Amino acid sequence: MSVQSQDAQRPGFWTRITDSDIWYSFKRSKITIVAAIVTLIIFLSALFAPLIAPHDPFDLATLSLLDSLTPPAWEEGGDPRFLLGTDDQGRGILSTILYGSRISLAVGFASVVFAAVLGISLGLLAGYAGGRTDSIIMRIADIQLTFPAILIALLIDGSVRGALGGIDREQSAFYVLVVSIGLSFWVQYARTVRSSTLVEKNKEYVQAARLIGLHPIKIMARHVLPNVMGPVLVIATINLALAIITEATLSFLGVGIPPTQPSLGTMIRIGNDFLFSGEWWITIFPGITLAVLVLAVNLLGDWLRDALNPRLR
Amino acid sequence: MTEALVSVENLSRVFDVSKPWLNRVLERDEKKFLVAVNDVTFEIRRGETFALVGESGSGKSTIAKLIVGLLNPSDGQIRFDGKSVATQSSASMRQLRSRFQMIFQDPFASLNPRWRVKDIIAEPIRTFGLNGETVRWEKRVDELLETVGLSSGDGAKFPHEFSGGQRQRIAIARALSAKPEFIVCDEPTSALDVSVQAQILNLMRDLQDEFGLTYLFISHDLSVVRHMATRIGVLYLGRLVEVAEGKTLFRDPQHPYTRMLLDSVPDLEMTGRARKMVEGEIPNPIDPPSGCAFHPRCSLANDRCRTEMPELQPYGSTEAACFAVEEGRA
Amino acid sequence: ENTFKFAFQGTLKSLDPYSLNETFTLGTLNNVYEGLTRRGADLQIMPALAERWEVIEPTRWRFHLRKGVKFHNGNDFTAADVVFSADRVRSEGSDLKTRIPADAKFEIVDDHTVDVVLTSPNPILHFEWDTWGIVDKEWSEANDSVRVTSASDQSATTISLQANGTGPFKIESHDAGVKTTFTSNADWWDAANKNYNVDTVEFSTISSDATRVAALLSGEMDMVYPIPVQDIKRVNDNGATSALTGPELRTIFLGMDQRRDELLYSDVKGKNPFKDQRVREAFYHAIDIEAIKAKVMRDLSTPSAIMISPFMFDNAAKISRLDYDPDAAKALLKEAGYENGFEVGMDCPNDRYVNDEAICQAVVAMLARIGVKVNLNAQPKAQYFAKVLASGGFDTSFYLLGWTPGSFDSWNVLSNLIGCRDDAGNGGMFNLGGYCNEDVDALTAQVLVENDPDKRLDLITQAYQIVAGESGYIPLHQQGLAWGVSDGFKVTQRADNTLMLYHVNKN
Amino acid sequence: MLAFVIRRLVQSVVVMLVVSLIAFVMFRFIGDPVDQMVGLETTLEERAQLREQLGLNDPLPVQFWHFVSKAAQGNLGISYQFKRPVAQMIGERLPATLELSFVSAVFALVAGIPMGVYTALRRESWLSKMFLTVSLVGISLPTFLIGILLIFIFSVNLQWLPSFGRGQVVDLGWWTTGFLTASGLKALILPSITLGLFQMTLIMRLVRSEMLEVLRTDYIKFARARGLKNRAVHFGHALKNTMVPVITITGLQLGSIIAFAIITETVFQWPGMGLLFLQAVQNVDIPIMAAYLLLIAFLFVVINLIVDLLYVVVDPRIRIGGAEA
Amino acid sequence: MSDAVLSIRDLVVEFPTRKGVLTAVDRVSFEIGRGEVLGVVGESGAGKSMTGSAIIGLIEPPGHIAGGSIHLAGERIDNLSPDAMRKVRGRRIGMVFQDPLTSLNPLYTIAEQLIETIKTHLDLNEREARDRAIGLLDEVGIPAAKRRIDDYPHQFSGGMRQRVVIALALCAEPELVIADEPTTALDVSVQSQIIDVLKRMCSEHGTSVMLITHDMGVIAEAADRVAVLYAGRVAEIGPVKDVIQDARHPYTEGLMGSIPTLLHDSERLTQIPGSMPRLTDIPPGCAFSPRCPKAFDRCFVDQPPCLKHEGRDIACLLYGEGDRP
Ligand SMILES: Nc1ncnc2c1ncn2[C@@H]1O[C@H](COP(=O)(O)OP(=O)(O)OP(=O)(O)O)[C@@H](O)[C@H]1O
Ligand SMILES: Nc1ncnc2c1ncn2[C@@H]1O[C@H](COP(=O)(O)OP(=O)(O)OP(=O)(O)O)[C@@H](O)[C@H]1O
Ligand SMILES: [Mg+2]
Ligand SMILES: [Mg+2]
Repeated sequence: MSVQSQDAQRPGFWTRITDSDIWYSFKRSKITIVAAIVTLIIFLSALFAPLIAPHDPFDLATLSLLDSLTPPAWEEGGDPRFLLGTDDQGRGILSTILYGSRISLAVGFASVVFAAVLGISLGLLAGYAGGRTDSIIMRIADIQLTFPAILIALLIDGSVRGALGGIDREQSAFYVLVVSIGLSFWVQYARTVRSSTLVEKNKEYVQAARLIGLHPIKIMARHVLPNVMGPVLVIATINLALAIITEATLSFLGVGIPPTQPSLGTMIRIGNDFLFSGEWWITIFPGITLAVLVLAVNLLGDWLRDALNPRLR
Repeated sequence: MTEALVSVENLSRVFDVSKPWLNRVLERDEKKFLVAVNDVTFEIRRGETFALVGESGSGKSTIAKLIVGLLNPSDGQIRFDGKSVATQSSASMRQLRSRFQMIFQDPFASLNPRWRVKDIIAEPIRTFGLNGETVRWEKRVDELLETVGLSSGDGAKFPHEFSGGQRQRIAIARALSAKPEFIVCDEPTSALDVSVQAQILNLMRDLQDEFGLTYLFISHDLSVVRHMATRIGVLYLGRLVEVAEGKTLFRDPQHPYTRMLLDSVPDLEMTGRARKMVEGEIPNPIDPPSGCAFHPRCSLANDRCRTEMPELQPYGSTEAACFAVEEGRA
Repeated sequence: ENTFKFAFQGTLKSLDPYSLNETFTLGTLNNVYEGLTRRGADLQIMPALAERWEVIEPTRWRFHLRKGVKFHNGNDFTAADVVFSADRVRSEGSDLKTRIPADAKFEIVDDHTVDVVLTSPNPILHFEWDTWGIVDKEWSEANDSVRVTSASDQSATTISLQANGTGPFKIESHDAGVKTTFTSNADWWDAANKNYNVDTVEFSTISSDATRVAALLSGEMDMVYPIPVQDIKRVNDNGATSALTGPELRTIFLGMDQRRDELLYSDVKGKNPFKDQRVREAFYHAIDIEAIKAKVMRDLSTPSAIMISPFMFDNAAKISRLDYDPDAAKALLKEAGYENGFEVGMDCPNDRYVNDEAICQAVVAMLARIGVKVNLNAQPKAQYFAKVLASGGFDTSFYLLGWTPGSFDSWNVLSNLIGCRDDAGNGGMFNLGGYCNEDVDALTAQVLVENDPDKRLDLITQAYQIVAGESGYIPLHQQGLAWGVSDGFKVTQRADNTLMLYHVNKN
Repeated sequence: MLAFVIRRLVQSVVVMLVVSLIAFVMFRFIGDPVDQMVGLETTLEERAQLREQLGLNDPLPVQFWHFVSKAAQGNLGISYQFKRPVAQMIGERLPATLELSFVSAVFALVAGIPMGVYTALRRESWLSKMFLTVSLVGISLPTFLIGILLIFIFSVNLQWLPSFGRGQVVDLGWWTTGFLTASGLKALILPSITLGLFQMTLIMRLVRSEMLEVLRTDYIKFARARGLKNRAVHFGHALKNTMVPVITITGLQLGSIIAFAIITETVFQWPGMGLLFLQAVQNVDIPIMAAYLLLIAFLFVVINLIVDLLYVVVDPRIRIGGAEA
Repeated sequence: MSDAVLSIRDLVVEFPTRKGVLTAVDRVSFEIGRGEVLGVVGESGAGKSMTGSAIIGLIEPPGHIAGGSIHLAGERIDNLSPDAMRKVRGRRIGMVFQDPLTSLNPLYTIAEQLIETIKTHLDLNEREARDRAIGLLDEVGIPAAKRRIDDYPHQFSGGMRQRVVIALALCAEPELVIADEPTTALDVSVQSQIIDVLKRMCSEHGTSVMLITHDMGVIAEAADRVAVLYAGRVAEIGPVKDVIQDARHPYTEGLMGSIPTLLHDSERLTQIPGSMPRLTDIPPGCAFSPRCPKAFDRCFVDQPPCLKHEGRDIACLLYGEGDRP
């Protein structure tokens, strides 16, 4: 049963987008456009970091301790090889920012996806099944809420290290972060999806689907799910920003990405040690990048929230 | 025209609206039940339009959902073409399901906004996999679209690109796609403008003639009901208070509630009857009045009405559940 | 009324002087509880509550106690207190049991004389005696504090919350983990030679480096320690503060698992590359200690060729480091059959030693240059020690560790770090990599009982030379001390990183 | 009403049991407390003995049962590091955290609500746009960075405000407060701004969007159509209705303020529970960790309860209709 | 003109949208005499509510009055300052909205809402305002008004709430009440009660009514004259009986035919093909032309003016060049 699309006489995908209200409200908001461009730039440069970064800061063999703590190129003592200076291990700040945003974004995306998948499934199930299933899931959510992200991460990180002591830290840190951040976010998705599901499931199109005897899982997946995704998208965007910040915060508490392959947060943490000693560039540049990235994503989320909310139009 | 396609026997549906257990214990509350449909019996004959009227909350939609199986009855039976729906195996239930369909009230909520119209219309065909039609469903969708007065190219659009009337046409096309014999229409036009309502009502009649459909037509608008129905049942607080041929009901209403309804309807052409002021509002269905539920609003009520529950009794072709009628006080 | 406020990164956990064998706790409580001996500014052993002592037989030491000493509560200090304390130190729950041999007997000769009878000669018996302060028998008994507040205690004893010593400072109030206030003890026995002028001392814990430095710079604190080496300049440039730096006794070194037949964390299977001396030497050659000193330690370190500070070992100059020579390192690796290098996991604490994680990272990068891929696992000390110590089953292949011999003597190093051990940790308990050389062990045994200082030094030197010759360990450096002090105060820095409050003077 | 409170309480007990169970299972893996409790030179036998004495070798359910049964009697055990009753330590640290959280929450509310109202009422004004954008910056910087920057500016460079600690506190016997001394109050400023900034932004945005929605409701339109003064419409009708959802979310946020205090307390060396907890994690001080988690769960539950009760006070539909939350 | 309570001339309401300017109300003119009930009918989106909103000056931005004038008792009100307009609302023009469920603020008692409104417009003290409120509730038929006045809206049934809304609209004895679909959300049996109350109240107080609805039955019963709107424009205005029994404009004619009645049987309803155009793409010429069975060439080009014809205003080219009303 393949669903062919016969889009011949239909406006193409692109025209549909440019024709939509969202696009219109996007075009009208200058600050959103700027935010989108900034996000895009950071995304792309993170994605293509290996191509554009002056050197690979993760390749330890190329680092020289003697290059460390070089100020930005325009400062006295700067080195043209390192535009934004180097950190305490001789990594170029610029290259490290490029590679580091990659990690920050990866953690952000992965944890948001993890949280969203978990939260959406549970929320759908709770909302659609109702009754006991619903109350059990929602109670679990309540309990989850009493464990804020930081606590979860501290505990999970500690347990993982304790339990799997030997495993490769650089590998495990990523998953630990994703799981801990994801675990602390899913409730939001579950609650939102559940409440939209409660609304949607009483809508007549769902009844029409039930009427023809469609399996509940199919109804949830095909009918309800697409219609509850709007708010999810908004939460996801804002969570992405939050996840990136949380990662940074956890790095600050020492449970983040290890400094051999630093994320933006780890860079800031490392740089913190050098703030008073005058090597400000180690913290400031990643800090600015982080703030700009998060700000841009937040602005996008903000706009998306308003754009998708018909009542605010 | 006497063969019953759908027959509903002593149908009841109770909703548990009690507070949680702990509250009941502490507040010394009893379990509370809402009897949305109470011991309703009627039959719908093949090819006719049976209408249910009643005010909001009288149980019209609940009956509709019970009949199509979206809700399970608390008590009573529904027979479709002689077969009891409750006792069907899942395979024959599937068979049965394809024979009835439903059109909903809100044309904005009844179509999945994320699906293309053709997919919406085709869903029943594909689900039921009707006699090899799965393959040719696209052609069938085009046919259906044209049947309901849209153009075949509309299939590729999304519901939001249509007006309310057009959407209701799409919903009708979806209902027709599985070639049902029986369609339950729950207030299909109450969300539409009059000029569009006329189009839909006309369309439904045409389709009935063309495909020999049987309708259960639900509305609170008496004039629409009068226009569409062969026979009419009047509901009050979950009970059927009067069942009559369409014309008879309007010409010679028996039950005081029916009369009150007729009185209260503002009509283009003022009726000759002097309008009586209607009293009160529909009571809370959780604890309905004792005896005849209508007695608090009824000018003819006496002590018997307050204690005993009247049953439907035939009066000519009409059936009514009223002691006043029974006792000739009306 | 002079008040001195200082902050340290760690906390003063218990006031019971025997609860925890940890430098800061012991050092700080030393201001309150004094031992029979004490150490001066240069760490030399000096008389304290014992005026003098003599070895009257090889196994009998006699201690002549100081007269007229009073505890803070006014009780007299007598021989009974010493014996009580010696028993208490060795009792169940004490963390300082190693201070006195378990079979040593304390005998009261008179009120102010105590004999210690040993089962075998021990030239370094009193080396760590400054760290177990004498507690008041009477007071302890009256206050239900005879038993040591042990780690497993389920209720607090008075002595863990209040203090009653003989020292120059009394504890006025103690809010564990936050703030402790000391006041000067006017009745101190050594008041005549008193060399300090502060009356009140407030100690706070500030664990965040940046906040600690900020507190000094903003004048909220008169002294903070440690300060990150990179902030020394800032502290000096500030105008009202300056950094007090000096060598510390702790030696930082790298260790390698030479015991297992296959490394736990490596891509080399079936054999253990670290059993091959060439590999160990290659690692040694790969490390540019001067770069670490200059960049990571900001010159506040002393590269070291041995596992002990030259302070405590007079022949230090006789042993020198292998050169930094990456080419030689590569050649050695090739010779050993690892032309393309190999992969190994490294364990490293990240909150224990000065810039520990940065050192490890630098090492990782340096090894990368000779083709060895090191997977760094840097963790907080809690997890780190749980993993690499005996209790964790020596779960490491390559690690960074720091060591200060508590007795300030080489035997401690030889037995703890260099002595052979079995899998359960019997023997060289902190010899995490299980380096083992029978000859060295034999020398160590001799060192323990040799009373002649010159012979003893020679034995120690031989042992160190063997270890260095085999590259059994890769010593890195002695880390430096960095304290931040307000210009309003003068403090004396001791190489064991201990602040003695009777060395504090307000200008 | 009573039923509601009882149900809440039962739920709370369940929540706390589950929280402590989860926490307990995790502690198993967090590290070996014994290593932190003794000096490096302690022998293996002694360590093993200690472990036995602490009951760390008991099966998990047994340990858990011990903990729960003791906790139920108010005995949270003894801190491994400090050798002091945990209940007492927490009792000493609680005021610091609660005062900090309280001031932050007040700051977040007092600044957030008016800004939210303003931005909702004057959607197009440049000041609103500035509030919105600038507040985003507040949630785009990690808390610790904000804290450090504040210290850098106000303590180190300007030397206006203290960089750490609570300043002079007054001991009232059962509570130590920083509210009564100038230095205590000064010490509160930077940490509470650091902690409250994030919440302030959230509250402002929440108030704004709720307010915008409420302003579109029929009853607001009807209130205008009745000729009520703008002030009455905005503050009497719209704001009050806005408060219903705002209370819920703010309540939840208050809970996370307390949790987030960990970071702020670390940066400012604020002698509260968060700092205690972080040190406990570093030192595998299980009794403190367990007690802290329980306390957080308890606070969350209490806050939830208060929020629900507030809801009842604010919303007559719940109060009088007998409807259930 | 002088005796007209409300007189609207060429009213234009525009919404700038991204697809161009949407003219929601296009040159609508009508008058309401003292004590008269003018019914306004039309399909959804025809501009009925917008006309009402324009009169009380509550069009939501970016919508605005783009032309024409509104006079209330001879005084021009469409260009009043916001504050002056606020004083007109409620005081001189009352408003009743469609949904009684959402028209009342759920957080305030009926008394609070009534008294607030009364005190805003009349110079009464609390006591007097309360008495007046109780009187009003009595008048609109709330049993035991004295007792129920302190109840919250959710404690009333739909019909009762709509009575309260009417009481609120009549608080200050306005000259004109605009009732925007006051019965649509109610049950048939209650609907007639509400119409009855509205009619009674207005005739007793001599208030004029603009009754917006799409239910011709209600118009037939309650209105004196009826204005039929189509796509923002007036199609036909005339006395109710005439328009119903003898519609002139083809749209009105179709409309009347499409309504099923209780009396006559009809096999088929007259149906107007198609549906009302979106206001963003109204065809040139007569807006009804694409659906009109009688349309001729000019209809597709020239927009018909609204002209007086036998006591009615009709905007249709079929009715030639009458006098401009
Ligand atoms: N799932 C449910 N739970 C509890 N009560 C219900 C449920 N569904 C319907 N009811 C109640 O049953 C009664 C009948 O409802 P139903 O929807 O059948 O009325 P209706 O006649 O269709 O009204 P309307 O004209 O408003 O559609 C109402 O009082 C309603 O509140
Ligand atoms: N905020 C808005 N922005 C843009 N267009 C609007 C807005 N509000 C109303 N409109 C348009 O104005 C036109 C008139 O709307 P109005 O509400 O007056 O219709 P109505 O006749 O009252 O319809 P209904 O019977 O549905 O209440 C509609 O076509 C609508 O699309
Ligand atoms: Mg219904
Ligand atoms: Mg309207």
